[in-house]
Amino acid sequence: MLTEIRFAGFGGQGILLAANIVGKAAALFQGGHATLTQSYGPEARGGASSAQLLISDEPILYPYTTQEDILVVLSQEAFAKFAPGMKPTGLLIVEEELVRVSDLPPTVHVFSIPATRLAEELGKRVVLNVVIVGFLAALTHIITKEAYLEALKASVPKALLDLNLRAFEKGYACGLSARQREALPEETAVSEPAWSEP
Amino acid sequence: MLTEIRFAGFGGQGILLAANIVGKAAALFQGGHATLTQSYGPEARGGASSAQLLISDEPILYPYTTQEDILVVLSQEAFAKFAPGMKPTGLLIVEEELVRVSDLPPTVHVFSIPATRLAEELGKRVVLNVVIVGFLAALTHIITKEAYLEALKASVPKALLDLNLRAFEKGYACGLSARQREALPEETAVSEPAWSEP
Amino acid sequence: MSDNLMLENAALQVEEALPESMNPVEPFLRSERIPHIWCPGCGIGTTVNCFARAVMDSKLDPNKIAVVSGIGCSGRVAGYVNLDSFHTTHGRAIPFATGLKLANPELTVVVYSGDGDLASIGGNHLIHAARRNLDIKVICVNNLIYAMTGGQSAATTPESCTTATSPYGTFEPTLNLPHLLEAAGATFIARWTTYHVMQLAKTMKEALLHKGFSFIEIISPCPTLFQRRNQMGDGLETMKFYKEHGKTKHGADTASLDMTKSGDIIIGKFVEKKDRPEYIDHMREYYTQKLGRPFEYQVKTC
Amino acid sequence: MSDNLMLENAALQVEEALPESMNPVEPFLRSERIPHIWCPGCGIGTTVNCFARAVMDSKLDPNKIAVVSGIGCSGRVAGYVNLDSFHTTHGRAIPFATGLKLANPELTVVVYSGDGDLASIGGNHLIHAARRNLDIKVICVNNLIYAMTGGQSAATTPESCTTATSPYGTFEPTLNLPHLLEAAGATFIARWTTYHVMQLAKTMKEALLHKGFSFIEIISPCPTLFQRRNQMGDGLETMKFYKEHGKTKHGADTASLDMTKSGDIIIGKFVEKKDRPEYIDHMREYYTQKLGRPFEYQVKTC
Amino acid sequence: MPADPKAVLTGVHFLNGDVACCEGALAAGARFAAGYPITPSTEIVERFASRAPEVGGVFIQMEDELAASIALQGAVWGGAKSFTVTSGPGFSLMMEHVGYAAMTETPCVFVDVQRGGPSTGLPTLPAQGDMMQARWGSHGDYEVIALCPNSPQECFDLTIKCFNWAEDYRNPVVLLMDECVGHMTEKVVIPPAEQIDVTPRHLTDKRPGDYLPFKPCDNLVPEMAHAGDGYRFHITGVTHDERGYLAVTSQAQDKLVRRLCDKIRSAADQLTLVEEEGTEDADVVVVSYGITSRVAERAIRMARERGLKVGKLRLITIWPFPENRVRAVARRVKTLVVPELNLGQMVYEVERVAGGLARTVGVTHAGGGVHRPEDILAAIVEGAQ
Amino acid sequence: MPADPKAVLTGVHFLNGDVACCEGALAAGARFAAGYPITPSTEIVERFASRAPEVGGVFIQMEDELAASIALQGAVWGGAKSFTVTSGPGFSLMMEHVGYAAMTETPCVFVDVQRGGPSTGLPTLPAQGDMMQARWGSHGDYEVIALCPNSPQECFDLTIKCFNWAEDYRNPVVLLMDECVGHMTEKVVIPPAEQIDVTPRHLTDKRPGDYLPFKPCDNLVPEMAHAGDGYRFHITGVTHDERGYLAVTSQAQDKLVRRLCDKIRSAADQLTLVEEEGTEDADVVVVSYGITSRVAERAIRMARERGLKVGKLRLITIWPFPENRVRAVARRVKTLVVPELNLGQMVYEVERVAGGLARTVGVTHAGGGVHRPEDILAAIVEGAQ
Amino acid sequence: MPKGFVTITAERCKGCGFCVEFCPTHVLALSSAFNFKGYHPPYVHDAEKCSGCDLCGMYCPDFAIYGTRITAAQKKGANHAG
Amino acid sequence: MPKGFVTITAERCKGCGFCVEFCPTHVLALSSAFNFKGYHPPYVHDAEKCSGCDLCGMYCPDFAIYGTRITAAQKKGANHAG
Ligand SMILES: Cc1ncc(C[n+]2csc(CCOP(=O)(O)OP(=O)(O)O)c2C)c(N)n1
Ligand SMILES: Cc1ncc(C[n+]2csc(CCOP(=O)(O)OP(=O)(O)O)c2C)c(N)n1
Ligand code: SF4
Ligand code: SF4
Ligand code: SF4
Ligand code: SF4
Ligand code: SF4
Ligand code: SF4
Ligand SMILES: [Mg+2]
Ligand SMILES: [Mg+2]
Repeated sequence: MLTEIRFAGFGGQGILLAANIVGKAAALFQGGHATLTQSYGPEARGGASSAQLLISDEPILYPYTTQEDILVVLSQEAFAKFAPGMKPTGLLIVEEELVRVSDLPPTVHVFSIPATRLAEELGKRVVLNVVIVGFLAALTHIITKEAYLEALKASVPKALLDLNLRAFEKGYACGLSARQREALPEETAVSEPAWSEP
Repeated sequence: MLTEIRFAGFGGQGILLAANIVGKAAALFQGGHATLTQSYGPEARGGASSAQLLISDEPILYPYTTQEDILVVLSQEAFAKFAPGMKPTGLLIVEEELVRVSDLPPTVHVFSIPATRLAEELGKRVVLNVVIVGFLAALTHIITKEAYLEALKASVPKALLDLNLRAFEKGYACGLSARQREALPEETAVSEPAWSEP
Repeated sequence: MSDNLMLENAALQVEEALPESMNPVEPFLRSERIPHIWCPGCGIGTTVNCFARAVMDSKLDPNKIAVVSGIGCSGRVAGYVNLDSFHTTHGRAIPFATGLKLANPELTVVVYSGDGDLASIGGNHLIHAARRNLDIKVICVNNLIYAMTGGQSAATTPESCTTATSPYGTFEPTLNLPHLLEAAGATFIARWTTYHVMQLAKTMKEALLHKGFSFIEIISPCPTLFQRRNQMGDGLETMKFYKEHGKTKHGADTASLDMTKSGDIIIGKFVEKKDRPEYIDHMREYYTQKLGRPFEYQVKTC
Repeated sequence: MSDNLMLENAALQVEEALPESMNPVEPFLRSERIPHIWCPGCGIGTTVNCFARAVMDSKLDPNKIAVVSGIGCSGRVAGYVNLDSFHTTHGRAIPFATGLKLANPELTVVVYSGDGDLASIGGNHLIHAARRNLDIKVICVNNLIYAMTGGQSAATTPESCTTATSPYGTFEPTLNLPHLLEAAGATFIARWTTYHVMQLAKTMKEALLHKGFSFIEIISPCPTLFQRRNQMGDGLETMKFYKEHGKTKHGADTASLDMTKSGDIIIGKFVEKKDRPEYIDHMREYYTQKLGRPFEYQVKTC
Repeated sequence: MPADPKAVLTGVHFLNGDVACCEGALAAGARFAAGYPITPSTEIVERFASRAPEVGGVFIQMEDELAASIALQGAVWGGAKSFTVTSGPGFSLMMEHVGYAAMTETPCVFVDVQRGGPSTGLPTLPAQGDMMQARWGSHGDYEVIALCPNSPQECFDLTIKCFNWAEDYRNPVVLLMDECVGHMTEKVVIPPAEQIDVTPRHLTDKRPGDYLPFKPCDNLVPEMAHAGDGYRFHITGVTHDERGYLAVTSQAQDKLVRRLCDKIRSAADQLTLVEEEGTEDADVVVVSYGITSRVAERAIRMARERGLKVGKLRLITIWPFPENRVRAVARRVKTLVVPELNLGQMVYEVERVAGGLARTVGVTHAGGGVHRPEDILAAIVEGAQ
Repeated sequence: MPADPKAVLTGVHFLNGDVACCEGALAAGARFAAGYPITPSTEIVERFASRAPEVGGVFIQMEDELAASIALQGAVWGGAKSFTVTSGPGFSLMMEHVGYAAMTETPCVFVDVQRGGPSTGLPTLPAQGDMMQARWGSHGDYEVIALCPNSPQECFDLTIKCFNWAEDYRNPVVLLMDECVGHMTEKVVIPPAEQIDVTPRHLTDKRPGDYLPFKPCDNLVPEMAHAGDGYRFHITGVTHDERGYLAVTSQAQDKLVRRLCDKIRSAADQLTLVEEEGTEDADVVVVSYGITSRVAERAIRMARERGLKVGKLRLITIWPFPENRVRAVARRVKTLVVPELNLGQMVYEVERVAGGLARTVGVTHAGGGVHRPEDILAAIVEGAQ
Repeated sequence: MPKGFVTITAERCKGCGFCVEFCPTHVLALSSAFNFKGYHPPYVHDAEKCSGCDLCGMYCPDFAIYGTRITAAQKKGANHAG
Repeated sequence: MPKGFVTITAERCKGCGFCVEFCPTHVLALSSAFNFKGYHPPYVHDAEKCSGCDLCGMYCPDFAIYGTRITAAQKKGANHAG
């Protein structure tokens, strides 16, 4: 089964690293396949930034998303650009303070998190992306938490691992409670593991 | 009728200008066609230099000589390289002090002139090429003397015209006396006008 | 979300009260293209403010000013200024400007680009244009890095800096641009930082009015790719660093202007020569003399 | 023909009597390619004599010396010297040499080329290699012209000279190479003329032994395309001119070295610095420090 | 528009192709050339350096070909008609700027006098090895117009065509000469100025606010404006919209780059110059261009003397490739013989377009001279069977 | 020869194509890279800059692409395996030196990560617009080998192939990536060093007096020597004889340049890498390469779901063009569909080789994204009729 | 009555803080709120002190702020309006 | 007996005259004859004065001449032969 995920926001929010951690978790630590592509905005720096991640139990051909199962947006621009294209029953994760959600089909599951502020509270705004990853991890079951943690370890410099782990856990905790709050049904498209370990 | 002429020697002998004067005489002042191509030696400067001139009463296609009717050589190298390829009944003009003629079919008409020394006597070694042109003019009737003189005027800077005219006449005089000496038959390939004024 | 913003922002009310006020830089911008792509705390926008003021102060007709950029973050300036403007190829702004100026000497031709663009790939054109002393004004935003491509080291990167292509730190010697330019023959050479906005604007104005090849180096922060990677803080911290370490020495020996990672930055106007003739002027005179009649300049044919 | 030559030439008999004698330059030549293409009175061959002597005097192993040329009359040197030799593309001898040296630092890498090749089209590489202070020795035969292509004006052509592309005379300012090179960072800079053969050979030897980017400019006659067109006589007259107008000033301020058509030519060794580290040395040290273990240089893999 | 008489050297001359090309440029209105010396092209700018000051024009010798090939474009936007000249190695260095001219729709002329390659090759000897480079040498999709003269007279005539078409299509145009033609001296007739048709720049008459530098007219070609005329326009080599502003999306790319290609592709028939003769009832047609067409003509005559039915199709326009003309001929004949001074370049195009309708036989030559007519003849004889 | 374990990052990784390419180069023995930054290729040398010092290698960032593309060749003659990486605009600047490498038979690798063009185009977005440039971008006649990966894993694998073939043929080899593959991150399996086959340089074992640097062996490829090894050889980009000495005649040109082309042309079949599937009984075969091959594969599956007989021919080797494989397929099918991220490049080759045996239909895309599989599907459906 | 006033286009601002830091009279402060792009723009903290010198405008890399001197006429107008 | 001797390869010579002009002891003169290439090579005009200093060799752009010092041993040999 193929799961399509997009992370989008602006430069400096660590969009790519977030997607990379999720992809790595899927491809290396859960034995599946993952294809991650970046789309830079018009400009290499500072502009819009977006990453598309496909995860599947079989080799992936077409490298881009067509209709996202999961959309993570960290800017209003990104919301406006990408929300219309996502799956109507998909999962939408937004940065609470930066994105105002509107005009969505009611079937979309929306979760928001003040990731930037939480990251700032942790002392480093830059870890907002890892907060988001933790949040995503708690909200979906496609990848095990262990795989995420392995991927995180393999992705960040040693000196910053501790901070990143705390960011992940912070997001994860928010995710769990949000999940409870919203009573996300177990049977949504995104709630089952996409494949099992071979 | 097509007449094939080659001028060859080494850089600095003014090979190209000599050929240009003859070509210009034919194409502009005698109403025919002329195609002049240079073949540089391996190097642009100082090395071998050779110019091929085709003159004809109709448009010229193939731009190079295949078997020269007239060969003018000003260096031993040029002689060695080009003499074997000329027409066996053609006319060969050599710089007397620089070229030693050998191994030629007896049908070739050979004329030699100490052009360099004559030019040095005139005060400028560089006009050796015009001495040669004068020599050639006297030895052949393909182009009128008037056409040569017009071409010469159109080719050299005003300030040097006088010197060049003297060089031409010097060569021409040598040519006339050589012609008499050798009794060049009127009926050789090169002795008739290749075409007449339209 | 930013609901409280309106309340906090008293200025907006003022704007409503006095609608005739306008940002003085606005007429020089292609406003429809703002916000621009530059990062928070990037110095390039600041230099554009100075340039706009310099153009105003110079009293030159903006219709007769052309801006030519190469490629890079700094090279995007051409795209934002509301003047005839050319975004050329990487490194080739100066020869493009050379053709432009020679076709129409009435134009004031300004080359606005980055250090990598002008002094690495474009280095040959830089020295030869300086040699010719053609009347082109080169504004070089030196952020000590190749920014647009993601922060690779440049010929201008000081020693021991970490960049994308020098993960162990740079060990290559750093190019001293004013020194090179003086040796090449530029007749107007200055350096400021983005902190020194008033001085920069004044120098830019002088360069606009100088006749001959002019070169202004502006040391500028690239917080995203240079300062942060080198633990030098953000744009603001860099500006404070410039404030503290910028030492004005007009006429300083250009050989003394080497840049280091954390040392002083010597700034000022170093060279302003009137003795070398400008290229086109000289050409006109020369041909007039050689032709024995006035050389009628008629390159612009259509 | 030249029958009387044998008689006049007493030396040939001597050669027969003492067959072991040999032209000292011969082992450094690809003799089968001589006579070379250079014109009568061209200075390039003279510089090769000096180079051969310098190599001998340096005691370097000729098997470990590589000569890299660009394109031009001067660029033909690579084709005549009996060393590993590379005739590259126009203007790119220095970056080729950079790769060669970096692959095998044991090599003494000499770049031998013309002024147009090194300082016009190759100008960018010249300044950046000088900046790096990579241990390459650049010998620039400056005949003040693009010779190979038929005598067009060059950045080095003095004012008021007639060339194929400046039929009215040059009006562009002339590049002062030693000055530019000093600003760019070269650590050994000298200039001689082809008349100054002993000095040149000595300086070449010193450059071969200097560690760092070295630049020797040799003012050389191009009678065919420069001197004759400018009524300056042939090669010999030019050599006499050099003899008279060459003024030795070791350590002269490089800013004072401008070339003019008929003025004095200041010659000598102007710069010899030991304080800037050589590129590869510096790299080794730097990596050794950063890696925390000796950096084992292993670029040459096969 | 007639040519400016001041710059036209009306009369009958004995000129080589390089010089004739320069005279053509002057007649066409070129008043700016940026050059860098390289054999066998340099005579063109040497001539220009001498002639330009007489007519108020400027020649600048740049520091390298990169500079020359962009300075020329700066001059265009400053209001000049301008060109540069080079040969293979220099043309390789100019490739980035051929693409820039195509992308920014800068009307300008590149002259490449071909010599033997690859690399430094045979600097003083002829070849036709840059034919495909002229079409494909820069990265990305674009189209050029390229013409191939076979005599000094045509060097004059076609140079004028190049300048005119550059204006008509706002596109770089390449004059693909070869050393043989460039260094060949023949009679050249230069007509009076009023008989020379010069295309003026298609300058907009819109007011500044209304002008969009990349908004195409009906023929897909936008109008021009010059710096200093008050339009305050923007030009970029990045993908852009009609205003000239960067638009880095695949939609903008599709719109822009397709138009750039289509404006030339859709005009292919108007741009096609060929000489066709004796193809109606031919068994074999020799497709050739440049100097090779003159050698081929001799071979054709030799073949006809032997009674063979041989036609000639000489391509004067090389790019856009005269597909329709070649295909039409291919339908009628057994064999197309394609002699060229390279190891097979345009023969690929001929083969493609022939699409199996006729056999295609290349007659290759590595360069350094021209074919022996006998070699072409042999291919004709073979092809007639 | 097995790879040097010191430089091989054996294991399973999540890497993008750029990084995988760098790891491939290191595994293949590259210890020298000369680069100049350009999106989307720079990550390759950024990685190399970080990894090289660990294995005694050197990365140098040159002042421009001209310098990078020749420094790399200096390094080869100094004894290194070396490469450079770039994208369209930089590749255009490197063209002169691609020709120099071909002429001097310098074994080296050029990586071009394609982005939208022409000119600066779409710096961050994919295209396949440099396909023909890779073949024809330098002046004169020469041949290159060019490979086109479609995944990070292949970026690793094919980079090694590039280095190996560079040595086997003493020829420049181009890895034609595209932005999509370069910036695509996937699982990459790097085998143990001893399982990686690395071709050592074919150094001569002749003694100095006997060695001729351009005397071909039976496969038309000469042996190498390095500067400093006592051979005192000479290398030039001018036409030369077997000693490497200039020989500026059309005979020498014919001998040399024909051999340069023939050594690659005659090895075309050995150099052909393709993936062919389902072509035996197909009505339509989709011929594609690079990232487009993955999109095409999806379209093929969609077509098969509709019951159409569709085969795939994926070109991994682009140059020399796999003529025989394409022609063999053309003989069997109605239509060849050629989707590419350009406005028609390789489709010309396919059309030529098909020679009327099958219809050839291009599916163009100006770049900046990949095709919608539906567009390829439409061409398949159309082609099956 | 201040000698000048400052105009802020908050949505252009990227929160660099240059204007706040280099305003000679400390008129400005960074807001704690985010604008649409997620940056903290400045707000006028002490309007009275503004001289309208436009140094903030010279510094602002985002063309998001500028100072205007209040002319006598304007003062009158403003008084009038107020 | 001179201290040195000079060797001329006449066919390499292009007659530039450098050797003649710059021989410190004026050993050489240009021949009036041409060599094969048409140049006037030098000949030894005053062999006794030759010091074998090889300055002529240093100057000769055509590698057509060089000077050799006569060592004591050679002198003996030469004497012997003579
Ligand atoms: C021929 C070519 N090579 C490389 C690039 C990639 N490139 C774009 S911008 C840039 C460097 C910009 O550095 P700089 O000029 O310092 O400007 P900055 O971004 O730092 O302001 C490079 C290498 C290109 N566009 N074209
Ligand atoms: C890319 C390129 N451009 C131009 C040329 C033509 N060219 C060959 S040599 C040369 C100039 C040589 O001048 P210089 O380096 O001063 O050497 P000289 O002949 O004067 O010794 C030029 C322009 C070339 N070979 N390649
Ligand atoms: S990357 Fe650096 S130079 Fe570029 S816009 Fe950002 S801060 Fe400015
Ligand atoms: S042209 Fe000039 S530089 Fe070249 S060989 Fe002749 S004299 Fe020497
Ligand atoms: S200077 Fe401009 S961008 Fe920076 S905080 Fe102030 S208003 Fe915002
Ligand atoms: S105009 Fe001057 S005083 Fe007022 S806020 Fe701006 S910098 Fe401060
Ligand atoms: S220096 Fe050499 S070339 Fe010149 S005259 Fe003497 S021997 Fe002949
Ligand atoms: S060796 Fe010395 S003394 Fe003898 S001829 Fe030569 S220069 Fe004169
Ligand atoms: Mg920069
Ligand atoms: Mg020179």
